[in-house]
Amino acid sequence: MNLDELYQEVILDHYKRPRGVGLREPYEGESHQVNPTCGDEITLRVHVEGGTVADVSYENVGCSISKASASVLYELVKGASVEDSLERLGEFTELMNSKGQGEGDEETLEDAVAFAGVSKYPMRVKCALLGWMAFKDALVRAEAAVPTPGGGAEQ
Amino acid sequence: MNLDELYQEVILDHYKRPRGVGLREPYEGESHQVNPTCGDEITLRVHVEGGTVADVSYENVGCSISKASASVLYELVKGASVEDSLERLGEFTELMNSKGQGEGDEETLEDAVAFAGVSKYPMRVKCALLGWMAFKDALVRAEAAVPTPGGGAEQ
Amino acid sequence: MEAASKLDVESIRADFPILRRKIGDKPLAYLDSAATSQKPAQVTDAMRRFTDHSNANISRSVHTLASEATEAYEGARAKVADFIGAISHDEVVFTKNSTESINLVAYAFQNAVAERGADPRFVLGPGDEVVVTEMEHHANLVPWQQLCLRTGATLRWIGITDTGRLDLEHLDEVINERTKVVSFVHVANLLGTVNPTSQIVARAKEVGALVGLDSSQAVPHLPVDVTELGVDFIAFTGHKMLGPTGIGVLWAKAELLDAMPPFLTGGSMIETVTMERTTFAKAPAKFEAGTPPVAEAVGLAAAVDYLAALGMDNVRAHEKELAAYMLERLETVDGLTVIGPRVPIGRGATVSFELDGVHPHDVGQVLDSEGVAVRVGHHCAKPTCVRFGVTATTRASGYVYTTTEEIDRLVSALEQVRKVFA
Amino acid sequence: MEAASKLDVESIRADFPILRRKIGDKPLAYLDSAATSQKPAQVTDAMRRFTDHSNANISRSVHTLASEATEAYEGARAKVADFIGAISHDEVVFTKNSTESINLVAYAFQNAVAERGADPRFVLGPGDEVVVTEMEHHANLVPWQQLCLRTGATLRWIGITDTGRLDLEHLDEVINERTKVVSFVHVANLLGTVNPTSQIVARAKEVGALVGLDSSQAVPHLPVDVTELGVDFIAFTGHKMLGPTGIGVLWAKAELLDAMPPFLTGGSMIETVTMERTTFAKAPAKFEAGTPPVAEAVGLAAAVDYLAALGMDNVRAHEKELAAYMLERLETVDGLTVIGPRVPIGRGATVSFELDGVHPHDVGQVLDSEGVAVRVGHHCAKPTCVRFGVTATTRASGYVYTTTEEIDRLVSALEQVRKVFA
Ligand SMILES: Cc1ncc(COP(=O)(O)O)c(C=O)c1O
Ligand SMILES: Cc1ncc(COP(=O)(O)O)c(C=O)c1O
Repeated sequence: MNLDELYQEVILDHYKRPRGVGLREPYEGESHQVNPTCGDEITLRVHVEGGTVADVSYENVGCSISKASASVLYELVKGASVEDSLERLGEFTELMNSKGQGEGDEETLEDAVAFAGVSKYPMRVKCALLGWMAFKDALVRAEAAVPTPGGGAEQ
Repeated sequence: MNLDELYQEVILDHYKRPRGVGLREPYEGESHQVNPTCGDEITLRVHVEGGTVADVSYENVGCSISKASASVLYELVKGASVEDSLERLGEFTELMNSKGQGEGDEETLEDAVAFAGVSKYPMRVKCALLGWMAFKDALVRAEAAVPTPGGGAEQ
Repeated sequence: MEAASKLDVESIRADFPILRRKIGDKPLAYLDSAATSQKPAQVTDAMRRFTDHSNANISRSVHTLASEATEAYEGARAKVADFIGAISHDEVVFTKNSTESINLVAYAFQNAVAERGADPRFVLGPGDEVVVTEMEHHANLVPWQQLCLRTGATLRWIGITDTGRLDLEHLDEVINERTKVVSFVHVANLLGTVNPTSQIVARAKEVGALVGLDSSQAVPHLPVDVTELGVDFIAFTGHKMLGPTGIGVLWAKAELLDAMPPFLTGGSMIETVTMERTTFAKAPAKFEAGTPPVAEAVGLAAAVDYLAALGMDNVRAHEKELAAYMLERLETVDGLTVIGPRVPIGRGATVSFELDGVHPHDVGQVLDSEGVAVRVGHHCAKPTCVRFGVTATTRASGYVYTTTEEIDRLVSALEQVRKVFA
Repeated sequence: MEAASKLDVESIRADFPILRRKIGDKPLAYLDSAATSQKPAQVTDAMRRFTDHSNANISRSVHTLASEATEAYEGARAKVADFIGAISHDEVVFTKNSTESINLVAYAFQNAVAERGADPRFVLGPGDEVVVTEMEHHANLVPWQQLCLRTGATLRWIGITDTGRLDLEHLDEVINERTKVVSFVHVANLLGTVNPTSQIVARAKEVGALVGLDSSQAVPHLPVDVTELGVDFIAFTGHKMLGPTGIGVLWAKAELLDAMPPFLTGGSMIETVTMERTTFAKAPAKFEAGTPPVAEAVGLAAAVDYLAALGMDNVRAHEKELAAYMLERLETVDGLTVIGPRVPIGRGATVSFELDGVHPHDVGQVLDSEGVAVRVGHHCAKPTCVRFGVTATTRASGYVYTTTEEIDRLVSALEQVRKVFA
């Protein structure tokens, strides 16, 4: 096993200094996701303004991969159009399901390409995707203006 | 497999010409036994008079082993004291559980020693014991004068 | 229209070590595959390789063995799902056998009654009806009987014709607006009948009932495509399809699995647990409490590979030929009456029969002394026995490794039976 | 008083092919036996021999293979029964895992509610109480929670002290006249605590409650005698005691099994069946619906033989030494906190810990890169995690084949973890 492949410097850096952490107002959609096999959790909010992801804010408990992944997500989608952010979501999900075959496009995925190595570790793919699943869900809720359970009181 | 060992002439004879078959009055105890693995059944009555098994009467559906065994039972215990009949029951059960090791005492078990070979066939031991289990149960009911379900209307 | 058998039975037989076994001094003629099939070396080898190389508990750790074990287990799920034409791999739930699979569905109804906010399709009570047939294996009868007993619902059933087919004359009355679920046998294990499904499925759908199949004797022997069948669930079992004991399958539509309350509860099926309250994982995990049969799933996957390589159309064609040969040859035996369809149409290579004046136990015993292994008894289908006025039958059943020569041996051994009990 | 370890660990290791496995270029150090144990060649060989020589369905036919299979299966039952000191072999019910065993008992209560004439000990309703502990595996918590939810009974529990022991101070209040059943973990899978049983059992008996044990982590590691324990039932599982997946055990007093309503229904558990009504066979058959895990029972019997030959006293002594060594060595790791008893008294060779600032997933991953396999996560004991204020732990667990050298490798790998996440 090549540890460095999994724990790239970029990942360790995002893990140790996560960007955008904290739950902020305003927001239109919130999602709470749990990884049932390990108990890791994330609560994530999106604030959409005029077709743009104006903010993504979150609190999470988890391993380096899941924390770094949420931090990278924040950097990638904050300020992007909703459409672009969904494209990133698709690309990242595809990369994670590539079983070590994918490399990811550095142009679009930026730091997230560091997760390419994670895709070789099926038990860790879920960790890397947790925040992204929350983002997807929160976005759906924001668009539908579905009132979220607990009205943000969760976590 | 030695078929003759299992299907001794005595057994085939009792099977083809079963003794004592039919349900008769009077009786004090009746038992209905089913072999759940094959569906074979017996209804058996005992009539006890002054400490003696005055009659054993039965109807049954089953294979050669179970039918012959009921017939042999009838011959052995009819007219015997209750005490002796229970002794035969014990001896026969022991013989059936002997896994081919026992021979049985011809003095006491008479034709029933022909079942010694059956004890090598674990799947058939239950067949050989079905009637005897019914006898044991019917005797208990007779002694306790427990009213039998269906009052003899069963079968 | 049917292709002739393309199975190379001799080379198939070489894969099954047990077929070289002798019974006394006679070679084994195993005609009891409907009870359980034999396993090719490919299945036992795969399990052994897994145990000696990758054994670990699944879904629970990040170490290499756990990751290999999880991939093997989930890979088996995918294989089984593809084999039966499931739309999603997650529609396959691993259980311990068919019996558990059917109980799981029956308990979904029972548990829904005690659950607030349960899906109304599963809430059962007096006035509601459950429909089975008279030719069920006990596994697809007793759970529904118990369910009705416990909820006050009524059990109804479709009868059997004298030739061993489902009697569909009163179908529209038996399945009606009160019917909440119809569960019926796909291929009958005593009669050998292959039931046509479309009419019953259509009627069930018409009245808004859920409809499922006990496919325990179907998946091993026919091409089965759950999407084509149009049913809501099917149950089958590993050990009858060249796989190991200890594993069964429930396939159900994803939407239905989501709506069903959990059955067995414990580890691996939860989302989160506090002392006060538990929320549950999504299906299939929701229905797989505790450590699953991991090595058995690996074995089942190997069995599916084996069957897929043979081609289920070829398996079916081979068994049609076998059935025809069995029926033809058995008819030559004096005093023998086949119970079930007597023509090799809409039936499998499983044939039950009576031999005049000889109890099946005795038939089976004499056959065994000739090396011929058949099953005798009620075959867990007592109501079918009652329908045909017998307490037990003798049943010979073939599979991919069965030869016509073995049928010939069965027939001559039956002559031997007649001699002993003349 | 305790004998020093008499296990010849090197010769034991030779029986386990998987222990020769490499992870990358590192030899495997398997420290995850609490999740599932590895299997010696004796177990896999016995299963293979059975499959290739005697495979058949049981209790159903008179042919030679069926007879051999039935004897093998019932022989396994006898072996397991003797291993745990059961009075009668018929007190052993084979299930698919511990989880099913516990659900079986919980459903006896649920089903008794819907049954006329059910034994009053099993009839549960509002006002009645069920008692577990805060250190349960989900398998012995969620089924009771669901039972309470469905019947209106109340779940209560015994707490945990800071040192990972059961807090028995309020025992007489938690277990009281309203208590109908107490089910508690014998050896805790996250904390490693070996619970003293006599006080709880005595209190349960005093108030007339049934009392059982989740012995999943006990039977593999300690001498267990159900008669001495004085309990009504225990549950355990094959794959944690050198046996295969796909088989578990419920032991219960014969009298209790007779009183319990059936759970899974179908073939092999009936006495007689009509379309209208079913009567049931006696236990253990009553609780073994469908084709049981026959080959798995053969494997479990071989595992029991293996453990019995080692001697459970020797196994226990070996693991006491291991536990002491693990605790001592782990204490040398900077920033490591053991969760659970910190002294090697009343505990097994299963040690959970936290490593300051590093998530267990990351710990496990780095350990794996060193060939050291441990389990990370909540270990299906979320309430225990909450009690100790963590979401997950890293857990190392040993068994009969575990060496002190493997513990040393764990400790140096932990230093490696600290380096990566410094
Ligand atoms: C204490 C305890 N109880 C129950 C179980 C469940 O066992 P199984 O998964 O075999 O059902 C386990 C193991 O996972 C355990 O450690
Ligand atoms: C038609 C049918 N249904 C259900 C079953 C039960 O399968 P299992 O015993 O594997 O649960 C069988 C086989 O015994 C069967 O033939």
